[in-house]
Amino acid sequence: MSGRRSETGGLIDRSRTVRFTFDGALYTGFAGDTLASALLANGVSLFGRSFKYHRPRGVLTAGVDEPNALVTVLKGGVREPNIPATMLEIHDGLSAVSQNRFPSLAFDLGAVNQLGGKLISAGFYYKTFMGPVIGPLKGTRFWMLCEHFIRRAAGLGKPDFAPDPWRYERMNAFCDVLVVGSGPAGLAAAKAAADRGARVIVADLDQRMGGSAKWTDDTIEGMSAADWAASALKDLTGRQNVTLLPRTTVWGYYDGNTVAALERVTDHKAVAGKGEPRHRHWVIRAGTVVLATGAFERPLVFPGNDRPGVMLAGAAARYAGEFGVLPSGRVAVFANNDGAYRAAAALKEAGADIAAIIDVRSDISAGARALAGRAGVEPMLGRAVVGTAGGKALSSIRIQSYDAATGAVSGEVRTLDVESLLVSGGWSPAIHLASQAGAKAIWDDELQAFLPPESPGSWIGAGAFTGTFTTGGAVAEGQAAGIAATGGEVATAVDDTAEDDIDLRPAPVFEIRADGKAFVDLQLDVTAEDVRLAHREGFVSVEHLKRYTTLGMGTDQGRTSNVPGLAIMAEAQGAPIPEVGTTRFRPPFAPVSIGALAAERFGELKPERLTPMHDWHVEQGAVMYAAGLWLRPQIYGQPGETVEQAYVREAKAVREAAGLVDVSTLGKIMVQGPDAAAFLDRVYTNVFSTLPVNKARYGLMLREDGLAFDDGTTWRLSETDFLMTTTTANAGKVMQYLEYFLDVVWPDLKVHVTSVTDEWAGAAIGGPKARDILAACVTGTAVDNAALPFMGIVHGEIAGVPVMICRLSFSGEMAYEVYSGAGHGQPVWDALLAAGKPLGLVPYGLEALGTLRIEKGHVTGAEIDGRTTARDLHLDWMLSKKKPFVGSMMMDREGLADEDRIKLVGVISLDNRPLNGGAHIVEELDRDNPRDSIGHITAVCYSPALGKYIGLALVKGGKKRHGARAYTSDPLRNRFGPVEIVSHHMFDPEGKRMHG
Amino acid sequence: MVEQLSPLGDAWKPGAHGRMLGGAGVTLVETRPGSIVQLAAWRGEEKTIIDTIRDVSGLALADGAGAGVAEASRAAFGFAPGKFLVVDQAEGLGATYRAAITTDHGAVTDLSHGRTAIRLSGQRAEWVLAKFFALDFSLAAFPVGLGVSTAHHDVFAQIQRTGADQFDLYVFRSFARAFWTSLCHASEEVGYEVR
Amino acid sequence: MAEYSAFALLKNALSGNTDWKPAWRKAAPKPSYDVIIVGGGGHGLSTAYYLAKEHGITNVAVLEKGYLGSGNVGRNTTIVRSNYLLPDSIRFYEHSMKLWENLSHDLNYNVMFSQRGVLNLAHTPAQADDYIRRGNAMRHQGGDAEWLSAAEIGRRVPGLDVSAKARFPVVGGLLQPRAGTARHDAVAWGYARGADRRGVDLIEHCEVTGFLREGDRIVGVVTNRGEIRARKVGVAVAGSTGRVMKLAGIDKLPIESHVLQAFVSESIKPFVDSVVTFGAGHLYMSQSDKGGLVFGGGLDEYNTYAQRGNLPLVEEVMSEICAMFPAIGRLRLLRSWGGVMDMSMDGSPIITKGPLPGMYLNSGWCYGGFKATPASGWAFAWTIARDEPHAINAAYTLDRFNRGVLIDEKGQGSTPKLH
Amino acid sequence: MIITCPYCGPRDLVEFSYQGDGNRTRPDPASTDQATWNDYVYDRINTAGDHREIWQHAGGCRVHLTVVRSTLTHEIRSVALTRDAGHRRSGGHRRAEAGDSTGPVSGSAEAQP
Repeated sequence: MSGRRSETGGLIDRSRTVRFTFDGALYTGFAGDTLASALLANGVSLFGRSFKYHRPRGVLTAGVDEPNALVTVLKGGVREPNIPATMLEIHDGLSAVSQNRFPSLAFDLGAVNQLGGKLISAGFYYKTFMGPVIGPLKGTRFWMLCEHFIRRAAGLGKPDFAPDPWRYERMNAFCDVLVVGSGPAGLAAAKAAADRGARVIVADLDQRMGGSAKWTDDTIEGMSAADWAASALKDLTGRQNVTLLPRTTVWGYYDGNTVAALERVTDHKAVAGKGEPRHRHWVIRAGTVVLATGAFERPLVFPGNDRPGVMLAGAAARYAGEFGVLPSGRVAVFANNDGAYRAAAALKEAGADIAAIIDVRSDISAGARALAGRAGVEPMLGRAVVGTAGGKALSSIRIQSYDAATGAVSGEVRTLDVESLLVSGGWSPAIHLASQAGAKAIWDDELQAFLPPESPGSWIGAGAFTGTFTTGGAVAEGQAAGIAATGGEVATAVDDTAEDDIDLRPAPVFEIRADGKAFVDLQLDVTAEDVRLAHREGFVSVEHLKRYTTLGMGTDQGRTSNVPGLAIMAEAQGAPIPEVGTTRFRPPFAPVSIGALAAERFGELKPERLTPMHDWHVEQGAVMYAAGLWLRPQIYGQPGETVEQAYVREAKAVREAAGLVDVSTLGKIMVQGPDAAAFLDRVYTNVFSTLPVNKARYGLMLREDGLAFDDGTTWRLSETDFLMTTTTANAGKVMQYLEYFLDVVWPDLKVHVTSVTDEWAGAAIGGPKARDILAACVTGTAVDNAALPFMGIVHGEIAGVPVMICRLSFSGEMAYEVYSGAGHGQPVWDALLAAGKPLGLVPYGLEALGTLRIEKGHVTGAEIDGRTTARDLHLDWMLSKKKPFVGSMMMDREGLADEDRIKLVGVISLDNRPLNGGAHIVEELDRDNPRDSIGHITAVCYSPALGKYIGLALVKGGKKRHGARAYTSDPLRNRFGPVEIVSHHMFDPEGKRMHG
Repeated sequence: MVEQLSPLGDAWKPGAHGRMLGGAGVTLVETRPGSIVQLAAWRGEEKTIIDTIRDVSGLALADGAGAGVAEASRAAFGFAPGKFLVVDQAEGLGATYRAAITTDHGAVTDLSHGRTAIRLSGQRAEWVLAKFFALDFSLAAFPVGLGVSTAHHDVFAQIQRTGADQFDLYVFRSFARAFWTSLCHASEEVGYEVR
Repeated sequence: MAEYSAFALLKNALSGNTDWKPAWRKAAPKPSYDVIIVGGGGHGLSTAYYLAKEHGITNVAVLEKGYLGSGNVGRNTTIVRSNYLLPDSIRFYEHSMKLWENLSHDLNYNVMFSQRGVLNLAHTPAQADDYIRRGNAMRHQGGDAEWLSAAEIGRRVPGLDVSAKARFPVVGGLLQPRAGTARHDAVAWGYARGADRRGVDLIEHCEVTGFLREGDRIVGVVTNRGEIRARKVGVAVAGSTGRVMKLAGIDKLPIESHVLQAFVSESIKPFVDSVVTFGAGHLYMSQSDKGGLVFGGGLDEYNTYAQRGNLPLVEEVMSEICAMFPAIGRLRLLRSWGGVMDMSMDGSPIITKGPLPGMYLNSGWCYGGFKATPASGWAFAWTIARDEPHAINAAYTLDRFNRGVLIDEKGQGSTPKLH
Repeated sequence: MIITCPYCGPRDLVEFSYQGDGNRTRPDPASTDQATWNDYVYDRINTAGDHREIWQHAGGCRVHLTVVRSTLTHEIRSVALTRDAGHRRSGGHRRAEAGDSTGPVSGSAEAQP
């Protein structure tokens, strides 16, 4: 249909003219128009091209069910494809373009596909493109060549790669009653629930609330429906306990009455307010959901039913009533039900030229006859439209006699010149949300529609959703739903007799079979013949039908095509419709912007975790490294240094003087209570109950399945208080592990665990000068060997700040971990640096930390990778034989005890070239056909202490290979070279330096 | 005592920001209490801890989930079975409680450095918080004094309502800057003032 | 039944497409078979196909409680790859890859296998080393793998955020060029047609409600369409493994059923060519020939047999995809759905004789089932036909858990939700 | 999905962490019966129907909950604090003096994933 603006009427604001462009041409509309209504009012009929055959298409609907009129919006310098023109509100400066056409909408080269129509019927892809079995295009290569072109032809709108400039937000909401839909049923339900004091949210996907009350000519409670809706909305707006959400599509119904909705906050504005999100993703937890989602009108399937100018009758009535847009030229109506007669009468009274009503039925109700009279035509009964003509717009239709019992068309073909054809094939309740909630639809033979089942209590239906298609019935049902949703008793049954004596049961006619392409799914160009072909080839169940033909898989999700498609399949099978099956609807009800679901995490997926000394690291020019969520210094590079030069300098300084590293990220857990020591004995492989107060011990944990889990030191601060440290990466997992055992397995233990990772700043100072530096700045305690032996703990002050110092070493040097309150971390760090400056203290980062530990053969997550055992890592000495511990019974199973497993070794580069993590180890090098890997390298560095490139590796047989020569084999980086396999203790194996 | 450094760094930008339509919708303040202490009772000793909180901090907590009291310079609330958070503008509360609660009754954990306290107040405070947490912040569901434990993705938070339009949030210090930045971002829509 | 070809298409088009025959017969159950396969999904159908093709066993019935291919073969994100770490996995999935490469010819059915490459993004040097270890492992077993720099990735996948300012910057990526996607339904239909052409009975709407036993031995099944006897009964029911095996008296297995959600966007013109996975979370995405972006993430992380997921996982997946592709925020999610995964305790499958005499079990696919379809059926057919595993599935035993001979690709241990 | 924590009240799924099958019995820590350990670590009944399982209110009070939930519909039948729910566990490490005392106690929080 194209159209023209009526003189008066509609809910648009005729005082505000809006200027916008479509395909570059400037148009005007009124505030409150959609792109569809505004373009129709401008006489535009051609909106887009279809998916497969590139046929010209107009507007079929006035809402979210639109299959044809999809456009790309250009806004903010980016493209947003596939927006239904029927849902797009115009604003000044809006720029939209049509899709899937080249070079232009009016002249589209892709239309050549129409010539191959029968060749590219349903399923044709599966039967061809296999190509030759030999030669360069064998295997799947020929298909891939074809696919390259097919992909470019397929697809609807064209996207771009520019980052999305918008912001999106999420909102959590709670209510007693969520009403979905604000038509007569929804508003009545909201009022009833709100009257009873409930917290109510009403959501509607349209810009204006009121649903069909906005355009129907019915009366409610003595008022015009539109006036009734306006007054109900005014009333609800003023209530504290009611939230109205227009432009909000409820799209997901999840478990526990958790409902997801998308609010289009600023799409309709030329400029968004500061901080206003484009879309708001609402997550609503509702006590009860009232589903008043209405129904979708179905088109009829007949040859040429896709021509621009063919529109749903209800949509035409809506354009007239809500937007003041009338179909232009002569108008024909083609229907199988009485509802279309109301549209015809209303349009006629609004000024449209109704030329004919064609009805497949041979007899109609008195009410329909009266309506036809109001429309000024004598209905043509027992007739059907069997074809249409026109290029890019409808010019005429062909009509023949039709026998509704047999489906046969016969007799003389009569041609009628019309510009608009309004069709109605009955109504399908919008049961999508109930279906998402698990409801199984029930076929109703009277209404020829799938209806929702009885309310399960969590949701209650009202109005057209339940198949109650009269306005009066909807209001009554809405009121009842509102009362029931708030726990009230509903006494009266709903009166669902039609206001004007019309018969709401459509004839069971879905398709007029005649010559020519008759479309079922207009968006994806699925024809009635395609459905029959699927039947012929055995794809008869509803899911096979959909998947084989793509019926209903488009952006409109088959709202106008699912039931006609099922009906045609049912007819082909000779089975009733419900035997073909019903579709289970899944979220979302309508397409949802992906950014809205990311919401506040769009642009910042995860928060950064910062140590107390973070700003200092950055000021010093440290390169920061993302370690999980933490940011940690990788190196403190000096001008002109490479990464290797920097870490070698730092590591060397540690071995020769002293270094300072931020270890605040280590997981720290307070384990407190009279049973704390006993608890640690159970979760650690080694014994902690014997640990004296003010001493620390290195501990190892296994998983329940006996593989290595995590390691760290635990400090005994008092008889009942332990401070456990974990690796940075496993802090959260270890915490959960401890909590699980305490809460689930041993709830009788008196132990509390608390994360104190963030309570303490940690600075580890190590190196030959470390003790001197400490002595120079610590007060309140001695730090000599007697006062602070290896694994000892003392308390003192640095820079006036209380500190706790434990002498332990990851670097292999004499080293101390200095803990202070996190808010005091920086002054302590500063004081240590100041005290160390004369002695050569340098800060060092993760690379140097790694270098020092590799030299010492200490393991981290690269080795404790979830597949290694304590024995694989030579941590057998930590496995107590005196007590059971978590994993103790599982760690020695045959596969885990196998001597041939990959085990920890050291490797030394023999060609003085760097090693690489992830390289494999082989006994015999074959660069061209790498094979027979015996292990891989887990960590590498240049060792300043050894003057060599070294690494740690996991190699089959482990120790048995010490002293053997092997090769690194790294075909991915094309790096190969000789190595010697050695003990993982590569530097100071006796540990003299740290004990010194 | 040496003053604690704020974890917010230059993310703390005092002044008015965002869409100010007739005043700030919310106000954001880092309250920097001197003491944040966790008290955890052994089972059956919850009353003892509640009594101790009354004796030490002068705050009388009801015996119920999340029950709490907030005064100008101190507050306390339950946040998990047998567990309480006690907050005071004064420093040194941890030591006081350690002296008052023996290992027969429970455990005392000082979190004065480990948690950052953020106060969000104003007419739109509920609206802004609802963007982050799947909690019903309406006064009826979340009365003054009540405390809860909740989380926004990776950020764990304890929240106490300390006034009709005022909430105190306790988040892990290492996340404080990122969370503060998110709070500011989310507050732009209603206009916000940082103090 | 006629061969499919371009010529056949043309011929049929000229006759109005009225001569096409059903892709497979609607068979009714016979009283007995040599082999019954319970489960008419991808694995069950391919097992039947290879029993007939490779072992000449054609007196076979495939029993499906719904329509053919109604399970995970039609619910996955269509990714085919063999980029595994551990030798047992590489051996098996490489075998599968080789079958994929000639599958359309083999089946005379275009399964649209498209070797557009699978690219795993790495976001830290440590993760890069980990991925390179995996790529090298593949190369040492004859597979294909390449390492791409961030700059190369930027050129290959425009739209991907490879900038240094990304929250989790891309430092490189592991590419398997031979990996890609296939049309999932076509795989089920192609195997169904292929098996049917070789005489296998495909019996839809036939639900197994019990097993026939003689002593310990399984000798057939009870169905809603009557009792059917068989010398051998293979079970390949993925997420329903627990339910079906309970009917045979096997109350416990090293398997949990979990739901995995999948997503597709509206159809758009070409946006991404390769399959891309995100390393700072759990996300994989490709674009279908029809133009929809097809993507998924992790599990919902609770036991379920319901093919429905929940909202937190949806939000997580969308957040991650936006972190990868900053342009994607304004594109729109069209559909989501769920499939029930048979999550095993080490994340690797089970293809074995037993656990009862006369019975064979194919399970534990986690979410690697689709790419495994050819090799799974191939190896299961071998195991059923010869009563012993082939080398490619020799490691996929049931007793490996108790023996500690685990195939734990992710190193997560006996926590199925993490595999 | 909404789980009603006995302490915190109804909370969204997003706050909870699934901790698996709640039907399993952890063997006595001193047990050396490999078969029972294997069963505990690897075997699952994987119920299709009402399933007893453990959840941690990880984004809340950190307590573990024993939840009975249908794996067919996700409807939740019951929720109890695990430590009060008589969860199956070994008697090996039980403290005699603790007897059957019940009452709310729990862990605390570590927010890192």
